Amino acid sequence: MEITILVFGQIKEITGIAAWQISGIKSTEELAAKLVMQFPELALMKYAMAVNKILIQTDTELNENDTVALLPPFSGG
Amino acid sequence: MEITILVFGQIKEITGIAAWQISGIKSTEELAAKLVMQFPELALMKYAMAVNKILIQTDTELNENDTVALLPPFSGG
Amino acid sequence: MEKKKHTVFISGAITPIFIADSIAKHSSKTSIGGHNIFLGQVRNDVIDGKMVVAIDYSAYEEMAEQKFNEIREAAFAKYEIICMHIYHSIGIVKTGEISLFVFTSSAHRKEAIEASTYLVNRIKEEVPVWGKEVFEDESYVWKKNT
Amino acid sequence: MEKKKHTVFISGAITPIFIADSIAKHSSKTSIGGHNIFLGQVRNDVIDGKMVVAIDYSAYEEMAEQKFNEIREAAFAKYEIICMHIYHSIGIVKTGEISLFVFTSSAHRKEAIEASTYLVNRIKEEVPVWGKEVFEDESYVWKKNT
Repeated sequence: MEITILVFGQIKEITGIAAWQISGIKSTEELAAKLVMQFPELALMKYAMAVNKILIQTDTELNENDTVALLPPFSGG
Repeated sequence: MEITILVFGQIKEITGIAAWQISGIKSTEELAAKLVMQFPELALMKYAMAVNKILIQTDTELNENDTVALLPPFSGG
Repeated sequence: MEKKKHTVFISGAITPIFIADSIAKHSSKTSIGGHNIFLGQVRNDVIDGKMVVAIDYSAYEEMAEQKFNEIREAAFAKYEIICMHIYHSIGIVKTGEISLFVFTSSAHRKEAIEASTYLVNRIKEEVPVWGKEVFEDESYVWKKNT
Repeated sequence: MEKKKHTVFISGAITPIFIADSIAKHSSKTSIGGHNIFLGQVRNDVIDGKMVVAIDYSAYEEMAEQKFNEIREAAFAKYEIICMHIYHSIGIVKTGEISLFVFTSSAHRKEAIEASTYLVNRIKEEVPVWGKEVFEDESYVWKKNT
């Protein structure tokens, strides 16, 4: 099961890349835990997650081909 | 003692002229009474009065060279 | 704070280009973070079966300019605004054209928006301006603000 | 009610002429009585002694367009508005230039003004857009909305 990860703004500076695929992840909390191991600076970042362009508030199950985005606090306008 | 009378909007259609002088009038109520005798249609009109460009709420004494304006309801904007 | 007096009345409609020029003039005022613009446009209201084609505005101009100034000063005292401009048409403005332009600018958006609403409400209620709603057959009624 | 989708993002600053064109397009919509326009302008904020010279905007564009549309639909449902347009810059916008243009039109002024405030608040809070405040020496900080 493969999902796509997108990162934006300040988080992109931490990860170095904007988008990539990973597999074997079943939920957003599992993903967050995995990412913080890979990029320890993420632990200091405040961010929200969107699954398929919808913001999530709680741990969410991930399915094949889902797109998960890591979104730092918005500052448009 | 001479004062100037200015009229606007719908009231100007009743009086036929926009501005004139009269004398011997000591207060705004006296003026209103005199004008309604001269222009009976004024009795049907809702209007405010301004003395020297300041709206008045109550009967106001008039002095030499005062300007009294008769102002129908505003409809700017 | 820019407080210089300026003439409010403009002969005929206020054009989009005039509005663009006003906006462009503020690009040098780099402490501004938000502008609010209110535009009054002449509606094609139908009154007793006849459609409005224009409003013919007249005013007690000396008193109106004084009142506009008083309202501007009150808004500057009440809100943290950097710039404020008011323009109102005098004479004929056709339906679809603009007759009122209220422009407020502040560091943060809230103040510009609140000041704009305050100005528009006071202008409609307190400034001696009258609109004559003219129909296609050249008959007319005196406009009533609601 | 005009509800057609349109692209919100504009590359670089939103120009006064673009705003004038948008206003002019509404002269044929003669049921409109009031327009409200909110413009966000880039401020020369000083942060840790350095002055902002530009904001570089980026976005999660697909999600943002979807969110803009959701916000537009909610505003149409909540307020009696005739027209509504939102434009947001992407990329570099210098201080004094305009990065957000929110345009609402209604028969009577109250609705256009209220809808505008509603839109601007929701845009700032809910749309995935990020601004990087760039200083003269090309260093930067990530903007925080307050």
